[in-house]
Amino acid sequence: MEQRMKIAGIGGQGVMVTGKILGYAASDHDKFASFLPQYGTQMRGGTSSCTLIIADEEIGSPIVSTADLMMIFQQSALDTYIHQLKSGGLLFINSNTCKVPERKDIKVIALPVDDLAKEMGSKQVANIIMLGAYVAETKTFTIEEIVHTLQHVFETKPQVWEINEKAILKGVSLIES
Amino acid sequence: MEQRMKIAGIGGQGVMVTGKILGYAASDHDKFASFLPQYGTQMRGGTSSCTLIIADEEIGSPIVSTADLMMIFQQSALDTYIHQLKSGGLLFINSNTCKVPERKDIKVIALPVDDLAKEMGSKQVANIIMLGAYVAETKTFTIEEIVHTLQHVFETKPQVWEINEKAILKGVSLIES
Amino acid sequence: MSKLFMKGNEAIAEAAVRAGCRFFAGYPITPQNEIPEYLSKRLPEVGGAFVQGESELASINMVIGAAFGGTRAMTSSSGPGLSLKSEGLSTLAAAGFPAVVVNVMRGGPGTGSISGAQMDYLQATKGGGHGGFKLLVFAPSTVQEAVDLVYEAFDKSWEYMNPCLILADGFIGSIMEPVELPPFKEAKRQEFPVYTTRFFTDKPGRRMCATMIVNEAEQEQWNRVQAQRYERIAQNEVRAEEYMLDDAEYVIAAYGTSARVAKSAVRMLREKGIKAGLIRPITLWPFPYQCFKKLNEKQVKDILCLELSIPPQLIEDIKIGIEGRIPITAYGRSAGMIFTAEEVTEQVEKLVGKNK
Amino acid sequence: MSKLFMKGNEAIAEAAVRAGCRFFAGYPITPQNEIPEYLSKRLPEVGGAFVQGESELASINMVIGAAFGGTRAMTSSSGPGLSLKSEGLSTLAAAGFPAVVVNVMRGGPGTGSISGAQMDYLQATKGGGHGGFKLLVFAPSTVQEAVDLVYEAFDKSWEYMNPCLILADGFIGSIMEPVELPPFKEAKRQEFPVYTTRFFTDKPGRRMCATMIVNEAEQEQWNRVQAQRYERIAQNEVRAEEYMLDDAEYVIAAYGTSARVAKSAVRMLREKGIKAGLIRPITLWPFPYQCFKKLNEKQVKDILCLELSIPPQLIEDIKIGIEGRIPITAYGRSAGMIFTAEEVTEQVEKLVGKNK
Amino acid sequence: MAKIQVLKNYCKSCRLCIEACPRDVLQIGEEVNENGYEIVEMKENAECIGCKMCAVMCPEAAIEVFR
Amino acid sequence: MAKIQVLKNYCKSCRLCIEACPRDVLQIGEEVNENGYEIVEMKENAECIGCKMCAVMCPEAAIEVFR
Amino acid sequence: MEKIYSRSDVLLDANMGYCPGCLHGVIAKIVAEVIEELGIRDDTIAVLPIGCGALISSVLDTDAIIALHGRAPAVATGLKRTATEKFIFAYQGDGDLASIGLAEIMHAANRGENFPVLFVNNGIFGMTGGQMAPTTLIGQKATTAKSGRTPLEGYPMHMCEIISTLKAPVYIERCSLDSPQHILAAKKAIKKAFMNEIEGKGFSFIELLSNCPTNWSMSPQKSLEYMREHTIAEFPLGVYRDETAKED
Amino acid sequence: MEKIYSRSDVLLDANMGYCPGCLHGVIAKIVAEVIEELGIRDDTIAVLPIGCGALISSVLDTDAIIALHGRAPAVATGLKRTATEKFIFAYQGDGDLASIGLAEIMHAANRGENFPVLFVNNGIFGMTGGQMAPTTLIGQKATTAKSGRTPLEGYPMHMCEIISTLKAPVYIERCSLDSPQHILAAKKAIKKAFMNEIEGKGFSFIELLSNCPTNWSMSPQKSLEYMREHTIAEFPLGVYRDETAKED
Ligand SMILES: Cc1ncc(C[n+]2csc(CCOP(=O)(O)OP(=O)(O)O)c2C)c(N)n1
Ligand SMILES: Cc1ncc(C[n+]2csc(CCOP(=O)(O)OP(=O)(O)O)c2C)c(N)n1
Ligand code: SF4
Ligand code: SF4
Ligand code: SF4
Ligand code: SF4
Ligand code: SF4
Ligand code: SF4
Ligand SMILES: [Mg+2]
Ligand SMILES: [Mg+2]
Repeated sequence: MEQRMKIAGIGGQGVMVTGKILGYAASDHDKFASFLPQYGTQMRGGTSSCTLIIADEEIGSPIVSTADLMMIFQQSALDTYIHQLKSGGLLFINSNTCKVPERKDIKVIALPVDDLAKEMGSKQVANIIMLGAYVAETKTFTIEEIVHTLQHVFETKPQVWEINEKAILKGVSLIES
Repeated sequence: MEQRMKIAGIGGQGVMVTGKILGYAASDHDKFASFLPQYGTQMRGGTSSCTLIIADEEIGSPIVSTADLMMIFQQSALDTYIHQLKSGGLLFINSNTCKVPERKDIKVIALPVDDLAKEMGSKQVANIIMLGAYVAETKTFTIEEIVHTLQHVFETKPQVWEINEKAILKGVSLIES
Repeated sequence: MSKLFMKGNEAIAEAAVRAGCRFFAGYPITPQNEIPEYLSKRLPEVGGAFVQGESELASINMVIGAAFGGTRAMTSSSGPGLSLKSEGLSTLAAAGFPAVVVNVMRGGPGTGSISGAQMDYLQATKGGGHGGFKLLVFAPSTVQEAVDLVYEAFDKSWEYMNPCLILADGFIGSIMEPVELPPFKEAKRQEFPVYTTRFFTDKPGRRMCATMIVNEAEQEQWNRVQAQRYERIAQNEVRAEEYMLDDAEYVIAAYGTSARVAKSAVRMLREKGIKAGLIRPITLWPFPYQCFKKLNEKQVKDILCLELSIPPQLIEDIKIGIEGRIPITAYGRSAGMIFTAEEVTEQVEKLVGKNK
Repeated sequence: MSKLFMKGNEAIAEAAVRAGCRFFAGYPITPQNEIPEYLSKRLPEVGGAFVQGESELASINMVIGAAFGGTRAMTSSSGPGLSLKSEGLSTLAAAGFPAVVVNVMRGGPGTGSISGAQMDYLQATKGGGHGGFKLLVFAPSTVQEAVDLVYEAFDKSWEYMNPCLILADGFIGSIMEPVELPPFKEAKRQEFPVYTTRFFTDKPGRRMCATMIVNEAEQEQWNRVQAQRYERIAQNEVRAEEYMLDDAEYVIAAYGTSARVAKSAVRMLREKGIKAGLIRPITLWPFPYQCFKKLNEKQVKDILCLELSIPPQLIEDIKIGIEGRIPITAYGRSAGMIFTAEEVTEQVEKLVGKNK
Repeated sequence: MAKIQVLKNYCKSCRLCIEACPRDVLQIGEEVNENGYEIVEMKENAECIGCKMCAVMCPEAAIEVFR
Repeated sequence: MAKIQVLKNYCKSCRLCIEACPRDVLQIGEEVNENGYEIVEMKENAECIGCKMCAVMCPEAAIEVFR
Repeated sequence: MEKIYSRSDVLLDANMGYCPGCLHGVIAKIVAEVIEELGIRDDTIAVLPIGCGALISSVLDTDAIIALHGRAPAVATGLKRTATEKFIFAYQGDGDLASIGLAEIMHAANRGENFPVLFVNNGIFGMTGGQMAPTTLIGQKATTAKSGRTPLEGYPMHMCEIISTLKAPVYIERCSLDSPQHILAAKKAIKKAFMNEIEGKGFSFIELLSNCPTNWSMSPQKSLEYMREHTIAEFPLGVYRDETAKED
Repeated sequence: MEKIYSRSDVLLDANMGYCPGCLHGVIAKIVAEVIEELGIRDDTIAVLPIGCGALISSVLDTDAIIALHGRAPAVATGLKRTATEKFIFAYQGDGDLASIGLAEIMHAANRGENFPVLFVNNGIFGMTGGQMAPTTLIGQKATTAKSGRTPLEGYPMHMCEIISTLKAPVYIERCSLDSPQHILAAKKAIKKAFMNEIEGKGFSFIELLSNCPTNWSMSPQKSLEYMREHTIAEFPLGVYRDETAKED
């Protein structure tokens, strides 16, 4: 198994965190993983993106030019990267900010994660909801596994653990329901 | 013609000046020349030596390991360098400070240049007297040529020109007489 | 032992601490800032000292001081900073001091771009300073390898009494990967005998380091001692990874991040039925010439020298290894631009086309 | 025109003035001190400016400033000073600025000995700084040649918009020889178009130099432009002297002062009936590989790489040129110790013995 | 009576002009410029005195003042 | 009564001790050391007071003082 | 209505590269205004630092060269000594000037080079992401001094005071950019410094207390408050030397 | 008779490498005496400069490292921060300290590193043959200022005064070596500076006015007269700071 993915959005949407959590999860569960952040050429602002590769074997190129999977939080990012998603690839989009693209050769999962997050009381967990959906859809990890990793990640911030746990389960439920 | 020579003594004996004057003379009269000063490993004091090569053709190695000719002003320098004089070579020594070496395969010209210089009223022209002897003996330059070059060298010091001219002629006379 | 998911720079820093590094001095420069940042907090925790040097120059000289005192010491920087350290590097080598220096390469020349690149190969392996010295140069291609090589570099630098350079690229520095960290080594200060002007004049007792040598014969003698040291390293420390070379007709030569892209490309090429292989130098000096010398020119049709550098640099050593027996083609990107496996595949396919 | 009997360093300085150099900044270091000393007096006489920089670093950066302003500018130093200038050298090359830099080599590494040597070959020709740039490197072997090459270096640096390095050795710097000085060139300041970040974004008008490039694609594009510049120099500027090669069975490769000793040795060997010859690279970069490529391995039995360096450095380029066809043996002295023609003759005779 | 004009695409919504205005007539508006920043604007019925403090303070040279 | 002793091979004949001596009891002697320098010595019948000024001044640490 | 404050013509139609609320932008603005007022746009060459200050090159419509990190005074020296008719000014951050480039600024000042240096003291390495600068306050946090600077890392360096020990400089002033009043005073100081060069009077040094909202992890507004409360307290504003005044 | 002044045991049986009459030798002598008196010979590491001062290594019987030109304070920092039990002192000439190494000395002083620096101000680059130093007097000749230094090359830099602008140093004094009285005072200052390190008090800076008969082209005696007449006039002797005194 080698899953090459790209995660993108704009600053503040938790793009990097999402990628890192998946990396932690892979690392925790004895998979190979490679996370590479990309910063815009300008120092601040602009799009934010990262690539993440999860694999059972040692990873060759850490560069993702053709992605198996994408997770996109903003239309501008979608516009930039959609052509890099391989035919047959899987696309997660934040439907609050992105339009479903016209490509017919891919599977699109569009979720209004901004709205859902707001409903849950914290704008900031939109990316975690998406993560839940990802796990449920791809089964790269079990729900327990990702929850376990998240627990680690939020070890030092117990005050936000609860809402993040809720968010991940919310994401899972969106797919499983 | 290629004349590879070494000039040596201790600081203050005009070793470098002697070498340079010969270099100027060669340069003035369209010969090739190469002058390389050697300073002791310690910054001040100690022996002072230089090598000078005069040739009709372009000069290869500027390093003199086997000299055709030597001009030595001090015993310590003589001890250091005598073995580098080739068999059949020509050795000028200041007999006030140096003993005639035992080598039989060389020609030695020993001149009491210190005494002669003192007699002329300036300790400092000992090396110039030696220079006169050198020119007379080797005929590398004519007397006129070396005088001409010296005139240039002392252009900015007219006050010492006269005694230097006398010294060179003195040296010449030592050989020619 | 469970793995940690760490950023290359931080993993390098932690590996150094575990290898017994107890002194670090460095000056900020992207893309390696996490190394000093991490160590500014970490070193005091383990009883070590961190100094943000007022410059790269000051930093390497602080390392010289710490090394003289017998402490395992490190500095890190990127391109321009390495240039500023080059007098110090020459001096570390001249003195025969152990120390580890990290270069997380960015775009260049000049101030250049802050993104990852491999523009400092020749500086690292040939003339990264005056005087003809050599550094033992390790080039990791994964975060795990960076950790392992940094860990080992300290021992190697002490074994040979010669500074080691970790030549990483900005991608290795900023990528996060799972790593297994090595155990903590005892970090005892250890005074070593110092090369000295008194070394030759045989007055023992005092430790006296002078790379300023007044006596020419002594300096020459010391140059010979150094040359022998380099011979020894060249004999014992060459390392490379050879990948699918047995039947390879097209061999990619690449190190660091480029080699990873190359590896993916080799796999893709094999899938397409093209017999591709890879030579990945792990030590850049001493260079694995042997890997190239033993390539069979009847089998290997072309070599692709793959580098994040324009103009190519690695190619010089490959030429020395190949001795004109096999054509070499260079393909490079630079300044943070990086080739994809597909792009590399295409380049090899071009060579295949050429050979038809 | 009559010749002057001049010391190498002073002749270099005067040649620069005649080539139109009107700015010099440098920091004292033996064995090149006569260059700044001479120019401190000479430059103001011709309306130029001399600054004793507070360091080598400051000096090269002053030269960068003067060059940007369109003035013919120079700096000089020796070994350790060149290391300190390496970031600046990289930047001069990165910016595409014309300037002349002189290295009068001494013993190394580290502070080393102040006597003449040839320890900085690899620094000069390969990685004398980060970022993979190249300098056009001239290596004079007589004072006259030093004068001629310095004189030309200014023009070449302007022709290619690339800094030139004069790689002299301490012997060339301190030797006195008759020289014919070239005529005075007009020394007009001349603003040249500057590579700029705005260069690519096509906003003309202002002269704007930034070797710090934020846009990766632009930086890569500029790297390509630079690589082409290097190609052009490599094609047009290679120079070497070939001496008695026609029937040579033993070829000495040497530059600078070493080459002069070698020439004497070749003559001595010929007298002994040994067919010796000499290849003397005059440009060290671009290197005259061709001279070595065209040697006939059926005729030439051995190559002696002769250098005032331990370990050998020149040998790397000779290897690239020879491609394994002819054995290469290195013979070096260092730190002010210099081989005599007899010594070199002996070395070649050893090779002859080996081939019997 | 005076007024200011914000050069919209320069504004980075840093609020320093707001703080600098002695008359408190500025506020962050709803409008977003091409760089994604919410542009500063004058409050309605604001009594600008043309003192230029906002313009002097603005790090983006994004304010021009009229009287 | 005091006296000085010159450690002969260290002396470089710089004369600074001579200048430093308040009693003017020192002079350059005839004797030359192994480095070729004429060694400082006490004048005959000199009245050294053991003030150590010469030793303090000597850049070669070539003077020892006795009383 | 009449326009009584307009964006200077010497600014290009481009965004400043700075973070929102960064006072580097204010400097760019007032420097442009001074250049416009003095009518020296076409003669000006800005010698810029490595550091966020380099980004002024994206908006300032003059010739410019970005010097190597810390070496702007050396580059400016080589330039001004040869291109004497040009108007040169150097611009440096506190990492650039007071850390890596301390020798260069001191020596340019000591030689009394005929150009002004604008020294932007924001107490941090901005461009590289918030490491400690020589001017970081005791207790102030930085990525290489995570619990705040302690004396072990040294005390904040006072460049105006240090430069004032040298004889050659003719004009030394420390200004702040935390308020419109201070900005206007800073502009006046910059103009005077620029005039000094034009009149051949010699070296001027203007320290400009600034902020770095991004790496101070503060809103722009908060950063100004921090400046008023802490930065200015540590670095007293005022004229440290004015030899030119004496002549008038 | 009793020996009341003897050559220090901490000096090897070797000649000083200096020219006749060079006051570097006096420093070597008094440093050796102080080390002997404090009983720290086996703990001492001398961090030496590139410059004539390096030659002290041929006579001083302690561990030593010759730093790169200008970098002694950095080397000493790395050493003292790690080998805390050692006694470290740095020794630097005026080219070394005030020219190429100005940033390093300033920052070591600013960090208040716990070692003393002995700064030998002889107004010239001695070792390289007489080029201008930052401390060369106006009018004084040098091989790179053949008609004497002019203000165009800058004014003599006053290092004690400059270092005094920094907060951390605990002890700053300028001494001279032109007479036995001044030498004794200098020795006292050096001893105090060494004690400061031993007692963990921090950074001390001792400037020692010296000569260079060779490159000043003067007899040793004349060089002392020159010092008295010109050097001391430019560089006032005295204690510039003594925080340690306050504590007593
Ligand atoms: C030789 C070198 N060292 C380090 C760097 C990395 N670097 C870039 S900017 C900078 C410091 C910026 O801080 P400052 O000068 O205070 O400017 P600011 O961004 O705060 O305005 C550093 C260390 C570099 N580019 N070159
Ligand atoms: C990097 C470097 N630059 C220059 C030199 C040459 N150099 C050796 S000593 C010296 C200056 C010596 O002057 P100073 O520091 O005043 O000491 P002094 O000899 O006068 O005591 C210089 C420039 C060097 N060795 N290394
Ligand atoms: S000009 Fe003055 S009153 Fe008007 S908005 Fe600006 S600051 Fe406020
Ligand atoms: S100060 Fe300028 S950039 Fe900031 S909010 Fe006001 S107008 Fe916008
Ligand atoms: S001890 Fe005093 S009196 Fe005696 S010789 Fe020395 S200086 Fe003169
Ligand atoms: S001071 Fe010392 S070296 Fe000088 S003359 Fe007197 S004894 Fe000799
Ligand atoms: S990082 Fe700091 S100094 Fe740099 S632009 Fe942003 S706020 Fe300004
Ligand atoms: S050159 Fe000057 S400083 Fe150096 S030893 Fe000689 S007199 Fe002393
Ligand atoms: Mg800053
Ligand atoms: Mg000095």
